[in-house]
Amino acid sequence: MTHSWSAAHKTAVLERMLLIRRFEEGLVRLFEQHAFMAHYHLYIGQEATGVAVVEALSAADRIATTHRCHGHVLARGADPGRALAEILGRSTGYCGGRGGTMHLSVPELGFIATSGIVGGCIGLANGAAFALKQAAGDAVVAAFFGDGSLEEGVSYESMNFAALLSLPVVYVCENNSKGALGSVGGGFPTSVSAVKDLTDIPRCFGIPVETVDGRDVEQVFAAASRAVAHARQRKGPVFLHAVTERWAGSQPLWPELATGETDLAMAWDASRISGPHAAWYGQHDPVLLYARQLLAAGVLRQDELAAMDRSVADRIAAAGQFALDSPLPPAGALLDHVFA
Amino acid sequence: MTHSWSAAHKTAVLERMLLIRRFEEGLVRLFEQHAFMAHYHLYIGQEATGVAVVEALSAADRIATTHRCHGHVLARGADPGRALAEILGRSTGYCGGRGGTMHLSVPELGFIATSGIVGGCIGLANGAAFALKQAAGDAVVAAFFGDGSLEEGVSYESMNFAALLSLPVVYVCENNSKGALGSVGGGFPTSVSAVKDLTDIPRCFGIPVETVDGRDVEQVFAAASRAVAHARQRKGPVFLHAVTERWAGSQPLWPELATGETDLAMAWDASRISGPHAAWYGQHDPVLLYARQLLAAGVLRQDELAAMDRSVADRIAAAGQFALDSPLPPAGALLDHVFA
Amino acid sequence: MTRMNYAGAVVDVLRICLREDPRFAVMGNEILGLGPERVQFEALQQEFADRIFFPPCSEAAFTALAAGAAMCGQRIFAHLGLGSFAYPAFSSIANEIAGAHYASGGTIKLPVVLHLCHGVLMGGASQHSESPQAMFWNIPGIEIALPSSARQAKGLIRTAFRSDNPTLVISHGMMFGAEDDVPEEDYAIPFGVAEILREGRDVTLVAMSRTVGTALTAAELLAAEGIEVEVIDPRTLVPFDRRSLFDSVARTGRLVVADETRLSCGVASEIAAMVAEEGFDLLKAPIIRVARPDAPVSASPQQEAAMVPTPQKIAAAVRRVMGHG
Amino acid sequence: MTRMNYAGAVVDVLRICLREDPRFAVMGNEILGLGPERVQFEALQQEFADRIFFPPCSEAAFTALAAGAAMCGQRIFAHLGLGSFAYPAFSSIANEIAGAHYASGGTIKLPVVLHLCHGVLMGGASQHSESPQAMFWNIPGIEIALPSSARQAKGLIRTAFRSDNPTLVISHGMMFGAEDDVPEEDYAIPFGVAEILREGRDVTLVAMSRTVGTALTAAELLAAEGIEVEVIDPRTLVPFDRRSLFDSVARTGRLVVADETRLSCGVASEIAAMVAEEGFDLLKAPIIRVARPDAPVSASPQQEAAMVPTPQKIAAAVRRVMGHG
Ligand SMILES: Cc1ncc(C[n+]2csc(CCOP(=O)(O)OP(=O)(O)O)c2C)c(N)n1
Ligand SMILES: Cc1ncc(C[n+]2csc(CCOP(=O)(O)OP(=O)(O)O)c2C)c(N)n1
Ligand SMILES: [Mg+2]
Ligand SMILES: [Mg+2]
Repeated sequence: MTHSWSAAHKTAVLERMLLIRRFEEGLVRLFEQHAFMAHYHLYIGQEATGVAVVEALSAADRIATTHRCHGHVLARGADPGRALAEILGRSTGYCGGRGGTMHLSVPELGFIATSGIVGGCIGLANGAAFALKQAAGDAVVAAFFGDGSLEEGVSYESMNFAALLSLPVVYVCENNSKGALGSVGGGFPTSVSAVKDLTDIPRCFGIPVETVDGRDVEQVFAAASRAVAHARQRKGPVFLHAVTERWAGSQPLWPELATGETDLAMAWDASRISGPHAAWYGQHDPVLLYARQLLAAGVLRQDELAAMDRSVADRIAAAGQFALDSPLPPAGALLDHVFA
Repeated sequence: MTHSWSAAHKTAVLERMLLIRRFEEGLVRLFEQHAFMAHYHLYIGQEATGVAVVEALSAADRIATTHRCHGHVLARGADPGRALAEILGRSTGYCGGRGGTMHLSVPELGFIATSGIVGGCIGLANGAAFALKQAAGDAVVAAFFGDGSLEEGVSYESMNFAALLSLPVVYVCENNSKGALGSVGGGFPTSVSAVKDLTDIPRCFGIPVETVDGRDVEQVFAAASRAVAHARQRKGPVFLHAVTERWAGSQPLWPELATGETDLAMAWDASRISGPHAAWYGQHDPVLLYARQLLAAGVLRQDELAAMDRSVADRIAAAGQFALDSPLPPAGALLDHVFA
Repeated sequence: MTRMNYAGAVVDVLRICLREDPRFAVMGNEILGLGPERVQFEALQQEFADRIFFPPCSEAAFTALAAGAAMCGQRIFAHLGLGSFAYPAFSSIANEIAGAHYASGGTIKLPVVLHLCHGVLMGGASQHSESPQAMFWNIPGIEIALPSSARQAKGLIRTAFRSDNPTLVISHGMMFGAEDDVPEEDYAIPFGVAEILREGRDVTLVAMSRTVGTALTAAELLAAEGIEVEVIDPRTLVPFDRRSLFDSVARTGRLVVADETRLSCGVASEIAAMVAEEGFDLLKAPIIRVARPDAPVSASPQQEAAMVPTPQKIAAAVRRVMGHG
Repeated sequence: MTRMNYAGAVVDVLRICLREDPRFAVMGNEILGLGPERVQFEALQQEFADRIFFPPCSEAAFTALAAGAAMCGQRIFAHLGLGSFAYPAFSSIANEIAGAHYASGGTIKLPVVLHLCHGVLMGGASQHSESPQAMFWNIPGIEIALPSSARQAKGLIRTAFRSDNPTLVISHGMMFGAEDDVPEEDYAIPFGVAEILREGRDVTLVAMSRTVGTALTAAELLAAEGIEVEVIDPRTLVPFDRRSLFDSVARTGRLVVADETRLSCGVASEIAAMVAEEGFDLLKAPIIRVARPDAPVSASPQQEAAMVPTPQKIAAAVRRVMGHG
């Protein structure tokens, strides 16, 4: 599985990562304006993983995701306006506003139901893989979940069953717990595991594994492509372990723009990097990392990058306005969609 | 952890194993006489494991067990009469007849609630270990469960938690699925696992493991003693994997005396061994194996063994009579013990 | 019409569905219970070996798998086992299955068929005797069918198979041997339509699943005393045929509900509450529930027998409402 | 008396219990919810660092652990999280905890305290808004307390701590900031004793948990119209104070039950069924339930708001029964 992205493609990939970043930053602002009230989770710091894995998929493939789903949906090409509208509970949202941040899902892009229950999506992903295997074709399923999912028993049961049935599913464990505080530290509960290397878990069911640096979009893409090919060839499930540094803004229970709105100039001007989050800006932020890489490789110029950022910002601003202008579904329609 | 049993002790161990065997054989007869109606599970073929592990425990230690619990309770010294009475739902039973075969439990002998839910006892055992760890002393918990328990998610969750909290629990996985038919073959559902070596599971949580031949009572005792010592020294959980051949009578959904009432003479007279179960009599039956060993070592004589068998048979006959003579608890007491 | 037991009817309808839809799969262990009828399943095993799956003892995972497959248009008949074994799968059912269509704004469909066995068995004791249907009725988004005969089993499972919604078919674990006249042809019994098994002017007696038989026996006893009981079987809890219930109560003015779920927050409670709310003016007497007492099930036979509605208990309840008003 | 919020009362009583019993432990994440009051927990964390455990995201396992510890005489306050997170632990609760004392013929005691947060939150949507108490009422063997104020939280948790039975204390996830006058001293509120929060001759209005406040507001609205409502808070579902309920209905002849569990097989259904069965002759009017509609919760604010009982809905129900009989 070799890959080589064209310059244009690399630029498009960076743009998608940036879109996710600006979307999430915009969402914090909308929350601060009380445009929605729900407990929510941001994809900042994990953009490279989601975008790369989705890049490795085809249109017929299916995707399962969790409470931290915004990035996956956008990576797959969802309209930021309809995604924001969903989070704001508007009727123009992808689920008519009924799903919100936890259940953001776009069936027409291959998503199955998004579950906010830790471990919930893994069993569902198995089912999608079972259906795809029974049907003709070579489609596969990618299941995105956090490291915390490996504390829920259903995840183990599901890996065992997938291995037994040789299901075409790529488990993408987004391990963002490096440096996380967890409940002990008063932060978001995450990773309380005795397992030293999380890939030992799938390995014990005979599932092939690969650990990648989740901040490096091209590395993730290469590994994801191998994993997807394995599943596509009907060789059974694969486990991709993408490790990222926990973003400071996702440490507390409620997200905060701890690192501010991303100053993209840090990609070309190292003098702007300082303060308590210097390591983040310099080494962990996947958007800045890829931007730096493309600048260094001459794929992009500084002014092009700035222009890209302006255009992304405009899209997000328009998306926010679209969401805010959209109507709420009426209380009277409460009982719609309980049953098909 | 060395051990050396005296000749008298070895004889007592064999007698206990034989007691379990005759108890279970008697139970089949009681079932055939419609003395009870419940779906039930026999410990035949696993006597060496239960007796050896219980031998390695002290009086203050606690025990958790499953649907296949009869042998554990008897190994710990329960009265066969009260145990049979419990299985027959009589008020003289250890649980006043309310628990039956699935929930046979003897708190005064250190048993915690017996669970008939696959995987159910592992989490409860953790709790007992938690309590023992918080209390003074060096008591430990032994949790007996079948290989099928490792298909239930709660077992994985529990091993993780025990490893994290370094709980003094000895997990005793009685793997009786070697050669089992399972549902596919129309038999009892058992072991549907992609894990090639079940000890890989505890290992991945950093739990020390040991696999032993579950038919060999002295081998199991040696390993169990090491495991118990580990937990007693507060070094955390241990996983003992005791492998036995599935007894033909436990292949179908409902137990059958497939191998007949054990002819103890097969211990000294090989010419009696023949037919479809020859391998069982010759190599897998833990009672015959140990009897042969003690005869060969001169610990016991043939006539002593025969006398032991008669005395055990008498005890079981008396126990059966006691159970049958005992009253059923009245329907009117139905609501007793819903609450303490 | 053929004489057929409940197990045979389940096999019959599964065969029809398996033949009709080449992707339809059946997953589970002991789908026809632990009794002698369990071997009737072998016919399916032979004909459809590649579409019969014996899952690991992982109820949460295989229930979720069946749900995920349904989201991708593949229908699975997933047998969870006894009511108690549905509890490890409770999150898969209540969290993942029930609300998925709703939370997606109707964009995701989830036509999975779940099946389980409920009821007091012989010696099931505290962990093998559950009748969890009331809990599931408290979870919106799942259709619930409770066949009371072989004929109903065939027709209701057929409807479950055709539904676009998740459906839960609950068989009584002691009913697989119950014989009935079953039409040979393919037929479906619509959900949300009650069956009146016996007409009567004096008291409306609602029962489901195995308790229907008990209720009919009670009705015979009472008829001998001159009390005419109308026996109604709702057949599905969700959707519930309120119309038939209220029409009957309008005729009789009296209601007894007999059911094997436990008293508190049980199925009988809901039916009683419905009528106390919307049919109060029709009532001449209290609504009596004959349900399972609020206790775990004892392994001891006399105590176990006292858990279930009997013709005597039902008849006593009917006499009580007849003496009233 | 001190002015204290609900979170403070929980901290207060846990501190009393932790000081009293050196083996008592507290286990769980976000025990005081996700709101600003959550930081009040830090006081306990500091004083009892070695007895506060943050378990992995393994609800089934840590619930079972708490149960097993209780079997060996060590009591744990185990916080399961939201109602939905109790579902992965459902087997631990329904299969392992509820029946253990019974199946052991009373020889094993299981004094575990389970705690969870129920209710429609802000944007909880379909998986973070559950009120599962009716399902637990359907499982005999567990005592269930639903504090409706800081004062009740302190007194009821104290009783749970002293009980020999498994207890389930259910707090509303939106109530941690609600202030109340709370006695400073140690006190226990007995289980099975309702509290009459307002007397009134016309209608008995039963409410629990957060809905008590809503009911009191409704009662004020109605008083202005000359309708005197008696507001009763049972405080515990198990044991249930039938006496206080029936006495009140005997005085008023009318019953409305307002509750946040869902309509079908919900808490209101059980209370209605009880009275339709044993208090029928006291009734002058239908029993109206003001409950959560039978639907998952939408993430959209207007639809979410329409899920819960409001003073207006309760008042309308009361007016309806007043216009009757
Ligand atoms: C069954 C269940 N228990 C608890 C929670 C509360 N919860 C939400 S997110 C979360 C942490 C999940 O960690 P991880 O899977 O690593 O995802 P991350 O948020 O780190 O991306 C928890 C415990 C839940 N949603 N579901
Ligand atoms: C949660 C649950 N699912 C299914 C069952 C039905 N069941 C009873 S025993 C058993 C097989 C267990 O196998 P194993 O743990 O290896 O024990 P063994 O009977 O082989 O000793 C099953 C599936 C159950 N009791 N509990
Ligand atoms: Mg994480
Ligand atoms: Mg086994």
